[in-house]
Amino acid sequence: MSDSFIKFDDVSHGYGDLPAQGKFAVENISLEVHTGGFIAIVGPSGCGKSTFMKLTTGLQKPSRGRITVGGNEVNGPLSFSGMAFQAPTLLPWRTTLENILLPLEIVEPFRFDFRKKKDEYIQRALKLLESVGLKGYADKFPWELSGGMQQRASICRALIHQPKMLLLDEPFGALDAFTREELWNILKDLWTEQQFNVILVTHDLREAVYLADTVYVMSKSPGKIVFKREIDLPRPRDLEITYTEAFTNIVHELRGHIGSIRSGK
Amino acid sequence: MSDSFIKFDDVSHGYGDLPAQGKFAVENISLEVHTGGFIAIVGPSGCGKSTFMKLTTGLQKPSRGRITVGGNEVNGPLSFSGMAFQAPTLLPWRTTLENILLPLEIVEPFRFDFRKKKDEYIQRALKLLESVGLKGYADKFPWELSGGMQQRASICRALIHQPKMLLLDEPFGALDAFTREELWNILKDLWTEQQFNVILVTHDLREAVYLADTVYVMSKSPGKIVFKREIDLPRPRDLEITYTEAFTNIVHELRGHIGSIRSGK
Amino acid sequence: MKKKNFLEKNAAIVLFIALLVIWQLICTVFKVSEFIFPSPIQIGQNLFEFRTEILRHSWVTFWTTMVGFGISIMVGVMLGFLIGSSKIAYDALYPIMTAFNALPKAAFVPILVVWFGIGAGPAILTAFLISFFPIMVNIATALATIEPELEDVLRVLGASKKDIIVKIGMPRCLPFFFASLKVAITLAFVGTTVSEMSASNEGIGYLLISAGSSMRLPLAFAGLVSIGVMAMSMYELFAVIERKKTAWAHRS
Amino acid sequence: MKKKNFLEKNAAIVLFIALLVIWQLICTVFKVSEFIFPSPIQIGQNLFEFRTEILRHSWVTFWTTMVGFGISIMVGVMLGFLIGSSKIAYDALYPIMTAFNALPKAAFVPILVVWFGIGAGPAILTAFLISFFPIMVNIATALATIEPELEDVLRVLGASKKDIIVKIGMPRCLPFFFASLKVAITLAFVGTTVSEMSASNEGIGYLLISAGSSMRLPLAFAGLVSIGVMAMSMYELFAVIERKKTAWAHRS
Amino acid sequence: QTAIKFQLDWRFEGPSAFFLEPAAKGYFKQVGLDVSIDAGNGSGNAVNRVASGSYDIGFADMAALMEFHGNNPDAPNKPVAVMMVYNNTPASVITIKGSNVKKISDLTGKKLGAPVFDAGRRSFQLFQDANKLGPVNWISMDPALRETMLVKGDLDAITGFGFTSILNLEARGIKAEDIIAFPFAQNGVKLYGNAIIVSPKLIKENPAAIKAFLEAFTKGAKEVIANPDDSIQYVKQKDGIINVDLEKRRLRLAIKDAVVTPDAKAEGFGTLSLPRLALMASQVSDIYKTKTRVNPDFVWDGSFLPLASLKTVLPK
Ligand SMILES: Nc1ncnc2c1ncn2[C@@H]1O[C@H](COP(=O)(O)OP(=O)(O)OP(=O)(O)O)[C@@H](O)[C@H]1O
Ligand SMILES: Nc1ncnc2c1ncn2[C@@H]1O[C@H](COP(=O)(O)OP(=O)(O)OP(=O)(O)O)[C@@H](O)[C@H]1O
Ligand SMILES: Cc1ncc(C[n+]2csc(CCO)c2C)c(N)n1
Ligand SMILES: [Mg+2]
Ligand SMILES: [Mg+2]
Repeated sequence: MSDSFIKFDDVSHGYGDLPAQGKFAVENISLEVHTGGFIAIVGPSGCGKSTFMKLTTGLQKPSRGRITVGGNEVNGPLSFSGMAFQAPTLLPWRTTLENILLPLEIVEPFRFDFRKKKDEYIQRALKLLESVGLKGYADKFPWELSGGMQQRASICRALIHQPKMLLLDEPFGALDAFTREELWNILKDLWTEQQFNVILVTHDLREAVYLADTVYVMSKSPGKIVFKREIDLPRPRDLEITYTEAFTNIVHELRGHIGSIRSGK
Repeated sequence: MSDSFIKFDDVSHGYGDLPAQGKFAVENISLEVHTGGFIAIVGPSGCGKSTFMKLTTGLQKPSRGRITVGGNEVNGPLSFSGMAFQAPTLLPWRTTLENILLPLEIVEPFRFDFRKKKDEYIQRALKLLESVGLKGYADKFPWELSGGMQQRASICRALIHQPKMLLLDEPFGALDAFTREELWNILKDLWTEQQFNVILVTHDLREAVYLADTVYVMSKSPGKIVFKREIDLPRPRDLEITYTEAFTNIVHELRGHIGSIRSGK
Repeated sequence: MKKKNFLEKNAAIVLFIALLVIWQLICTVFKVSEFIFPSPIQIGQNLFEFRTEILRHSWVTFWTTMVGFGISIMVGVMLGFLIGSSKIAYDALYPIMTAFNALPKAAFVPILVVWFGIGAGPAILTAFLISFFPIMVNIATALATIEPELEDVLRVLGASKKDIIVKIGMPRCLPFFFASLKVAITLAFVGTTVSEMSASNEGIGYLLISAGSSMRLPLAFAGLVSIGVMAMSMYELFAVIERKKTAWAHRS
Repeated sequence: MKKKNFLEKNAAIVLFIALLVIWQLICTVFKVSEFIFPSPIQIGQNLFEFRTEILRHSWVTFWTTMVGFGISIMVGVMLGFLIGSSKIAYDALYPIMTAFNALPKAAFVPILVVWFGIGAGPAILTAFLISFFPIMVNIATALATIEPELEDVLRVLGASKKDIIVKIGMPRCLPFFFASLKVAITLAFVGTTVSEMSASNEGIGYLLISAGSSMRLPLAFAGLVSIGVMAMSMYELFAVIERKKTAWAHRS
Repeated sequence: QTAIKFQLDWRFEGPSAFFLEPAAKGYFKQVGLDVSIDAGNGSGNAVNRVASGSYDIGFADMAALMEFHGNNPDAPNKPVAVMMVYNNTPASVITIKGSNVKKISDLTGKKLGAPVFDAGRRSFQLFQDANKLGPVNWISMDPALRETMLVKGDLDAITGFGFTSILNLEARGIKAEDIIAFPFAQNGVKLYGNAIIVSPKLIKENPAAIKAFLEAFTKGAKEVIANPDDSIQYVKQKDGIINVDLEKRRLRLAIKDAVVTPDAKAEGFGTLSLPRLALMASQVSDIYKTKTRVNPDFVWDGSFLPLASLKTVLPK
């Protein structure tokens, strides 16, 4: 497929000097994601999902194998990705608003005219904040926010610069079911509109099936991709779909695979 | 009820100088938990669940009202509680094992003979680690663990000194469904055995209903208790019960209450 | 949060006055002669009597120190960034800088005088040479201990090393930058004074030597008091800026 | 992770030799006379010729410095804890300490001599007085900026203030404690030397003055080299301990 | 054995042989004294340290002692000079050929360098008056810097002790014949130089010790004067880095300029002339602007001098 945006070619990665001992966090990962594709990764805790994200963005260089994104081999951090890390990692010396503006201070072309267009950018950030239910918290510091609020702010930071590739590492983990479903739809709409690439790590199978085109199931450490499921549910989807049988069937199928990983070991 | 272990008496609390402006994070909380009771708190993100936990342990002094725990008014941090915070907050200069031993270095009577019994305590910690699936990670540093692993380590730290009162703030949020259910059972068994008090904050209603005696639903900020549900499912419970109609009914009932909080505003 | 009482608000002044009283009492009760340790009253008399002279010398010392201190902030910050962000610079420069800083700067004053003549030149240079090291060390340490998790937040955006230093390194090390400023300003005053002591016709250093040589210890101490007051004012200035800029770090 | 090449492993030595060569070249090419700035070769010759004397004086300076430095670690840590954990102590002591530290310690040496006679007493005290401040400042800053989130981990267990300092304050401020040690050890050497310069029969300070007053600059510089070497060794010692104890903070 | 703490005025250089030699040869031991000798850093400090009780006996400039008396009239423990050693002050005005000072009268209006505490600078007014000079411009600096700056041409002349500055200039490559020195003593300023001073506490509690000290010192001084080159070994024992040849010259210069001078021969070694002392007291009171005028009677006590031994010290 010449259209593939993200391509993993038999990639293995381990931290520190473990690779030398043949110990990897993720092993023999090969996959391709076409431009604008939305994939989800599920798998047991510690299987290497976050590691996969770090590899994709170039934060970690693979011990073995080759990763290409947008046609170029990944050799260092890319500059067109947005990432919400598993921990909120907001900078404690910046207010929520300032935290969210951060990518615009770094990434071109926003960086170039950041000073000039600052007001416009602030408006954009405030709108984003409002959409995740944080209206009125722009001037609070991160440690004045609750856990879930921090997580939502972190999602805003990942989105603000409209990245070509969006990576979300369990972005809704600290949210209640209703807020979570609301954010699903916000994300879905943004994606439908802008057609960027998304990689979503989640433990919520309904979330994965509802949002993604393809769900990958990873095995226990060392993480390999043991199952790949194309989600052929029609789009546009709305929350009603989660009550359909087709949907629940896929969820159950995935659940079964994850279950068998556990018992298999 | 003279048996009540935890008692909130019209408690309101706000941070900084907000209370002076009449703005509170939690408002007019009154509740009683009998000795050995297991309660769960659910509610939308930012409603004040973590604040409630901090009040119970004495980490925050209520702006208004009175809290008694174990018969005494809470005036400062208690010394018989174990808490797993929402963020794992492991100390980065300690290995996982050392992090888990921390409470034993602080809390009497363990502190008294910590040096002498260190080997015994290490065994205990290792067993605990194994039970949450972290065998072999004792000597890793926290930043060498995945997000979910850190969270599990943090749960071990809350349990190691067998506290009379255990507070768990979304302890299983970063775990996949299977690991999570495994840990439910571990917690349930421990509690059945030792009958300590538990306060569990969670977004997972099944988790709340499966584990707790009573589930409290909090409203959006400022958090008030809007609904209290005694879970009259028979004990001992096992995972089968989650598929019963009685169980799903309670979950749906709670879900409805939370949903109405959102739309109500 | 709670209202401060009088003692809390004026702790420094109360302690200061208490110390003065004790000092005066000791001097009076034990009849300590002024050539051994002058009493606050004697010092006060000299401060008043020679106020114009002391002010004139203080002003010289003050601006000299400020120039040297300014240079030392610039150089200290730059070296700190260099050492804190490059492993090889750390390994190469740090030990040599440490060695250099262990040398008494007083030993270099004569050499500086030969190059720059007597006056402000050597004093500024001495103030600089003596005071950049703490700044460098704290900035380097702060940068070298940045949590990789925070760094990743920027790295994932394709940020350059410089971006990371500006957006994370600098704000994160601000509390320790201020800490080092407090150390550095005291050293800068010491540097200026020491240099003036061995090669100058003005400044508090000159006054110290001049008063010392005619065994007028109370006058010398009056000069020391003036340095102390100047340093304390600078401390208060830093404290004000620090409170504004690093509130986030002092939130407990 | 990757293999270090020769340059990276021996960066300090390579840079050091490079500096020496440049220095020698400048001295040779511009025919700088030895009483203006001696060349490395001249210094080397003196180092060799007077090695026993220099060693003897160095040993005196070394142990004196170590005693003063030891006291300053103890006092600096204690004051740092006090100031860092009590708001009122912070407000009261910090400005006064800053003022005190801006006073040139050389001015106190004559007074110390009155109390302790000349020799090790004033030198130890001067080394202490001059070097405790950076330690105090960094520890106080580290403690005052502990993240409340980490503190809560202990507070929820009913830990005392002391527990929190020992289990969180100390390890967390370790990198900055080591940073301050690096500053303090250089100051301690300066303190000892300055005191020896005006009140001692031995030590590198005495040698500096003695050689300086008879215009033997190469010998004086040989003494300075000895101080530099001692300070560098202490630096390396700290660096080894630091690598072991604060690896967690340098994990990037 | 009585323990005596002795404070020199300066470091272990040639002239300190006067004390180091009798100590090394055990002369103090023989008279029942256990003398420990510490290097000093200026006469002012030596006076202070004896006054404060840190030291029992010291070696210091008479002018510094007088200034202390004048400025601290109420001090309980004012040191007293008991023996004169440098009968003439070694202070000199020094310049080099090539500067624009050829004779004393050229000094008017010129740039002179010296530390503020330099004895020659502080008593320069006497030199001015005696030689009818106009005002000069002073530049202050470290002691060791003045010769360098003179050679560099930043100064027209310096003040300093002859036996220090002349040697320092030679060390900078100035030939002996190119150095021009105007010693105060030969140009109308008859100040006394260094004397042995003792604390009044010692006078009260153990006058015999003072007598014994002076006796042993005199014995040593005689040998130093007779054979200065031999004495330097005792200095070398104390400070291994000294340049022996240089210190030999320094000691000989000190003896010539300050110890074995025509004035000393006239008044006798160790003692002094009371009228000259009174004149000096009045001069010091004037030019040092002391708080009270110096009373020469309190500064000097000649009653401990070993008069018999003294007569044999100076060569005929
Ligand atoms: N910085 C690191 N240094 C060393 N080992 C690491 C590091 N980060 C992760 N690991 C290891 O790599 C493995 C995979 O971790 P990773 O964070 O990718 O898991 P994960 O799938 O994201 O888990 P979770 O769902 O719990 O977040 C784990 O065994 C972990 O211990
Ligand atoms: N340290 C603090 N300073 C100021 N405000 C705070 C602080 N901690 C929490 N808050 C505020 O208190 C409110 C309740 O926060 P809390 O953390 O208790 O929520 P929560 O129910 O735990 O939410 P979540 O489910 O997202 O963790 C929020 O509005 C938050 O902004
Ligand atoms: C051998 C000898 N050389 C110089 C002096 C003069 N002197 C006395 S104090 C001082 C400055 C230091 O404080 C100087 C240069 C001396 N007395 N003895
Ligand atoms: Mg992860
Ligand atoms: Mg919370």
